[in-house]
Amino acid sequence: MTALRGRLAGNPTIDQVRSFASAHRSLAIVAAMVVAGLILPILAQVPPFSGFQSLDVWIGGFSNAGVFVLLALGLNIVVGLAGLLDLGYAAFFAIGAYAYAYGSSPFSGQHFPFILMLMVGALVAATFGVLLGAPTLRLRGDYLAIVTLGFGEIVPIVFLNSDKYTQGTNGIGGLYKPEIPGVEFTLLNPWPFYVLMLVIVTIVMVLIYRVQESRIGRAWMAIREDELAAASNGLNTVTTKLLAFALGASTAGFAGVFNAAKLTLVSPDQFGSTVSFAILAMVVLGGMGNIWGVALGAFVIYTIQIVILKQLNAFFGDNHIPILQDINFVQYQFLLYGLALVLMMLFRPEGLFPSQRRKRELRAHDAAATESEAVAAMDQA
Amino acid sequence: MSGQPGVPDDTPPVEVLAEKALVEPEDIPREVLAEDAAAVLATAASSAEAGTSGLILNATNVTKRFGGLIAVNDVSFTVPEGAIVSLIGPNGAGKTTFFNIIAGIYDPTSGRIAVRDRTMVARPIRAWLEPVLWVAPAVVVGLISAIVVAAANSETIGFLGAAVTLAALVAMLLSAIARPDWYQRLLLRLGIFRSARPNDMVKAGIGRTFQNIRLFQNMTAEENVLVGMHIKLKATLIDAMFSTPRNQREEAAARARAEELLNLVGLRGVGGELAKNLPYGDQRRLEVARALASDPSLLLLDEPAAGMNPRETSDMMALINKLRTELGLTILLIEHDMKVVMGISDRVTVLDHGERIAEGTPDEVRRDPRVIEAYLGAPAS
Amino acid sequence: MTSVARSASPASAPSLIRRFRLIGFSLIGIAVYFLILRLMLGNTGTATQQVANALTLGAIYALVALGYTMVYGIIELINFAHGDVFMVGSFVALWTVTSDPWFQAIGLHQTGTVTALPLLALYLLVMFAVSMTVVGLLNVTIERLAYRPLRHAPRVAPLITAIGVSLILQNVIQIIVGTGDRPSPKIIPQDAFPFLGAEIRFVNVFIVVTALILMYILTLFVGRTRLGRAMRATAQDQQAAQLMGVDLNQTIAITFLIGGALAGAAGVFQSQYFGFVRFDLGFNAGLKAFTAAVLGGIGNLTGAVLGGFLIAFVEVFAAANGQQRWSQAIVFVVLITVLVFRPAGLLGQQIGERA
Amino acid sequence: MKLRQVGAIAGIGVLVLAGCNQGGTSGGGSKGTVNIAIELPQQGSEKAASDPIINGIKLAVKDAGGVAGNYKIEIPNSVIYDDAKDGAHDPQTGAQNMSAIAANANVIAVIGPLNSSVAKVQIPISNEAGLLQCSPANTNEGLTKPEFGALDIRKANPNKINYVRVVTTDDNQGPAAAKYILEVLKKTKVYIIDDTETFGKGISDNFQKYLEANGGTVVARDGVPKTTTDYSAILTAAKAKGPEAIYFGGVTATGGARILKAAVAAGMADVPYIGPDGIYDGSGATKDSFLNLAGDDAKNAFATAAAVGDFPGRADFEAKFKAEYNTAPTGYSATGYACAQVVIDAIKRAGDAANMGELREKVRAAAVDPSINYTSVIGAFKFDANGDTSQKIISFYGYDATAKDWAFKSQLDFAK
Repeated sequence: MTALRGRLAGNPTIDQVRSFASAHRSLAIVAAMVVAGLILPILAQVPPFSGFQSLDVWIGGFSNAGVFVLLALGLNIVVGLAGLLDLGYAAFFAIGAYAYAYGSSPFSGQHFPFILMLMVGALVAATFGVLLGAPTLRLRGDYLAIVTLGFGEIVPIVFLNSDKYTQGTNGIGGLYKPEIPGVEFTLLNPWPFYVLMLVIVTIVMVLIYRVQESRIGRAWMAIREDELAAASNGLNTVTTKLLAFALGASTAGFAGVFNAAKLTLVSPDQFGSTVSFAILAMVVLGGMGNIWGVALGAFVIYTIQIVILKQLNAFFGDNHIPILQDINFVQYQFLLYGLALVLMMLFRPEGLFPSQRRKRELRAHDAAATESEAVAAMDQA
Repeated sequence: MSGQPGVPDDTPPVEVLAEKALVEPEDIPREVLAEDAAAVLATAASSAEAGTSGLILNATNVTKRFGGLIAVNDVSFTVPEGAIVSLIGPNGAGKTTFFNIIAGIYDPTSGRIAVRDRTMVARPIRAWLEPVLWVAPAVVVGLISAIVVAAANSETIGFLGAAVTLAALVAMLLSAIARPDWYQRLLLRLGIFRSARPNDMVKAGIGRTFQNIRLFQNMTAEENVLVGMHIKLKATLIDAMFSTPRNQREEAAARARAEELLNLVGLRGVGGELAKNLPYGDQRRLEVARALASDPSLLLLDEPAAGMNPRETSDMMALINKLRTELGLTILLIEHDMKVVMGISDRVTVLDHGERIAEGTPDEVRRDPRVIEAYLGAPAS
Repeated sequence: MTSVARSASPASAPSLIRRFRLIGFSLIGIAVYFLILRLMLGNTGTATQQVANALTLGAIYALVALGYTMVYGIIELINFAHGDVFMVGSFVALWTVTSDPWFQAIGLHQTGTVTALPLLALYLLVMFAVSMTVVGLLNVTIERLAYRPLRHAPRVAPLITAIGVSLILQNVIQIIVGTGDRPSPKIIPQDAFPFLGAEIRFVNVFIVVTALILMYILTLFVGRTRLGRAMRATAQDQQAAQLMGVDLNQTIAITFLIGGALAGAAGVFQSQYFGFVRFDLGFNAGLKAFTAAVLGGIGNLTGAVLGGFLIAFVEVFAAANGQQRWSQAIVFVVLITVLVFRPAGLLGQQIGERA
Repeated sequence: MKLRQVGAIAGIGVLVLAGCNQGGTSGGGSKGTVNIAIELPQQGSEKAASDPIINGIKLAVKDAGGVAGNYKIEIPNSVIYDDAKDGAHDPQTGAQNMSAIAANANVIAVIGPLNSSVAKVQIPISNEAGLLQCSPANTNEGLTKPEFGALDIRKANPNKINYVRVVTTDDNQGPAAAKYILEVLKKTKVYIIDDTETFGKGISDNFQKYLEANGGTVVARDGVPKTTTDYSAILTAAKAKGPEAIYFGGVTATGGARILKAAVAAGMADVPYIGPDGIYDGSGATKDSFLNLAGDDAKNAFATAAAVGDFPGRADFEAKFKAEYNTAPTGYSATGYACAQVVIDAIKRAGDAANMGELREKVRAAAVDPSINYTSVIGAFKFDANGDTSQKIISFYGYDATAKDWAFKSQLDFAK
């Protein structure tokens, strides 16, 4: 995607492309995703990437990355657009996954079609989003942080401790693979998953984009800007926030179902609080509020974390490069996350791939300062 | 400012540290509160359309305390249809607090506020019962299904029961948030009264501006107005997601309307500007346009001329007159600058130290010795 | 303005009365808790023992929770790194005792219990001094580097930075000490004295008493000193405080210093009471303390302490009834319920939340 | 897809050529080099458990002279996979690793994983790929035994066993500990505390089943996640129930030593404390080991180990290991070593093959052959029809205060 942009830069036709794109954004998104979907496999075959792992492994990795792209997109609705800090987002991921486990596994004896389960998973997750949000979204923003954090802790505990219904820590295994007419999903062939994931991500992106541009999206933005003013202009702040919450949750539901179907196992240890923090990091580093930003952010970070860091270890180790071979980069990954989060907030708060609006907003420290002084002055008047 | 949304800048600060947070002074005699409550419950049920007295707004014995200090003390106050009424007084007279009570931001400590003879704001009555109400149906359903399950002891019925219980809970929570009429009536029947939220007041036809401009700084002027129009727009999530023709039509119409409003307040051609980049005077105008977007019948203007130079001020006064003559709005105005209001007001009420010290036509008020005395200490800016 | 002036006046007579009322209530609360346990367990000794456990645990939570609540009170930031600051504190305490790895100079070179009372007192004093100073300064540094530049940024920004800082602390410590438990010599003798049929260890008493003393000093500081007044003023209205001539940066730094110091003290307790420290214990401790702060009404000192003890009571209650595996869940259910019915926490002031 | 295959074939071609070139050179490695992949979590608290295994495996290869049959064996870092993500084992990463391993033509077999939940997602892949996988640590019955749902996992080729393990399942080690408590320690009232993880909980369940079936009583049972710091409350509660013994289901990293210390602090210093091989992880000198953390509080501690305790080879294995890495081996280093031995032996017996694909299949078949008798560092054993080890000998260890180390007490053979 960025590569494409890069090559087009300076090209006179760029403006026409841009204007067309802005006129038909949904189309543009679909086009971009198709391009990305075609470019990635090619990228994976050129050095240095081709040296890291074989094409199929890359493709498998990409569809896993897709899961996190979905999660990041969903969390972005909550954190980036509506400005609510959700620290227990993995809980909805878990709920979606377990929904699939109940809908399609030997354990439950049910076997509903995959597409249906996608919907169901999203719906169930959304329901729990409402259940959690409804009583707590009335609270001040910071309280929401702790409540969601708590929820994120509780959900895995519940799945862990109610053995009778979830097989506890063993998890529910042998889940059925997706069954879509004409496509055969096998564990050794990552391509169907890859395509499926591309489709899901594209659809989700288009939908989210449209909502973001609608009156609902404006309402989210307004609440993020100034909750009281929003309420005083007729917005039901709680319903609006709740909608963001539910949409975010349902996106996580999608991701959960897909992931469960690909893994063929759900177990409580997949959904710890570290997952929530990792997703948050992806959203922040990618650029809150900008769907392309978070999507790219999630994709890049996941790939770095899963592939590059480990390859660095192997590379330096095998070639016995002095100092470097003793460093376990994977070990330091969370240290890197932490540093990235801090530095990013300090020096580039708008993220790696910011949305213009967010950039203005987050860059506005000084503006905020002067404004508040103006206000103070007026209080004196 | 760092202050959290929900508390305007000039309220007495929230006690953050140590013991003071425990203070809840309640030296208002029980029986007063009791008859208050009776009156509220009696007048809260009437439908909003009715309105026999021709009063668009009727505040009765409103008192508000913060911790120890009395911000508003037993103020009664009415606004007839179609009038321009001003509420004036020196700094700290409690004007804005009173305003915020009318706008549904605070509950008064005692007294009540009726819009078209329907009480919408008062001290909450048995508010603690409301959460119980949310849970009650779920509990009942849960118990019943539990019994059924125990009797039939079948897994499926068990899950069914659980689902129904969950549904009941979700339904109650959602209606608690959306506050449909049946829910409000239910509340009243149970003797529960909760003041209307700010957004309910907007629904009831009251628009407002703020003393310290509270625009959505990082949204464009047009977007600000569109947010103000939010309750007038009907597009649902589905409309937005699949960008239905209906949605597109509505959006187009809304933008046209926004354009009109901007022109009306004299902001031609700045629709694309970020609110925070507008000059101070224009920001105030934009706030007015945003307030107008919800087609209010009563417009609350909080020091519309604050911090303006004489030219801007006179323009603002002209605009206010125009609103009354062209849109037939009723206007309630707060000022501490007597000179400003005298020109345009039909009636003027003067507050000092939270008490109403005078009311009448501008001339009567101007001559009132107590008013003069109140203002001697604090000459108008 | 006026209100700031009001609050800046030293703790008034009614507040003293309130303090006594507070003590009364707490005693009653403990008694009730004891009776309930006694009923459920049907054994006075065990009940007493559990109350002792709960109080000790609560004291530790409360100290950490105070750090959260003070920082929140003053700059409305949930300092997610605080749990890990506490973790660092427990390591500093450990290093002070064992003088590993680089505390050779100030270290105490201890490996077991110290029986000579004066010596023990001295050692403990050193531990507190070192741990509280180091961690306090660490906290100040964090504020200076990670939070101060973001003071005018949107609220989510410093929150994320805080999460980042917590990750950094955790991983740095992990790199230094590795991933396993690090056993800490308990220099306080493990002797116990009989009380209501239970064997109460001195370390429990020590922890509770020390914690209470620290809390009392804190209230005095906040209530009586110039800096304390400045803190309260800032907490209520930064601009107003600034206009009244309060040095904002200094005040905030002091707040972080104190919060860190309290966490440092809690760290000493951790190493002495549990006898081990680990790089990742910050997360859970932080979670509990944070919950405690919110439960009591974040920003409210009394609330934080109350919350800390309540959380501990709930946990111990769950454990005492064989529901340990659910205790975490129960704690959060309690929290959510409380917040639903009292949106600003138990002692938080319930205003202006309807918008 | 196509490209990939072409690439693979080309790669193999090169390898074969390489083989031919050095064909003249006599001795091992004449047919080329194969890799044994390792798949273990290497972050957070699990790193402590994994590193000794890796060392054990590398030691085994070294002892074999880096050669098996006509093949040279190497374990470059690039085939040592880490299934941890965000500081703890992660099934998704595990699955991703396994498909990478399966796709790596040079990998002839894989040793791992540590966690049963990871194995649950890897077996379907390795089974579909027909790749030999040997776990040094998984004890969950569900991975192999059809009656525990193993067929759901090896759906692709239910009858082509590819996953074997050299440790016996929870349903042996748990009961063995119960038997020991009842018959040797002569205690009947037991308090069980598990770490809520797959291994710890599973083994505790089996322990409880056997104990209650044989006249013992469980006075109380708790589950405490590894992040717990305060155990005083549950142990106070447990003490009130007057247990004669405490059984801990879990590993050191999930709280084994912490709980023991808390029990002592709660006044149960004289109550025997029994744990599985998760706490049999080296002497008091070993960093992070149970004895190292527990110190003298371990005076009443006992451990079971799913391995022969007193066979001659063991002592010099430990000596060799110490010499190589100058830390004592853990129970897992031995099983890791044993897994490597199985793989190497299988390669020897498999003989030469035209290409890696064929060799893989040969090695798998040779390894899981139920008729083969392995003599390994943990004793002699066979694999049964499900790939479970026939060696069901459980050894019991007690604390030797003078050596500050585990001392072999006795052993019990469940096969009989």
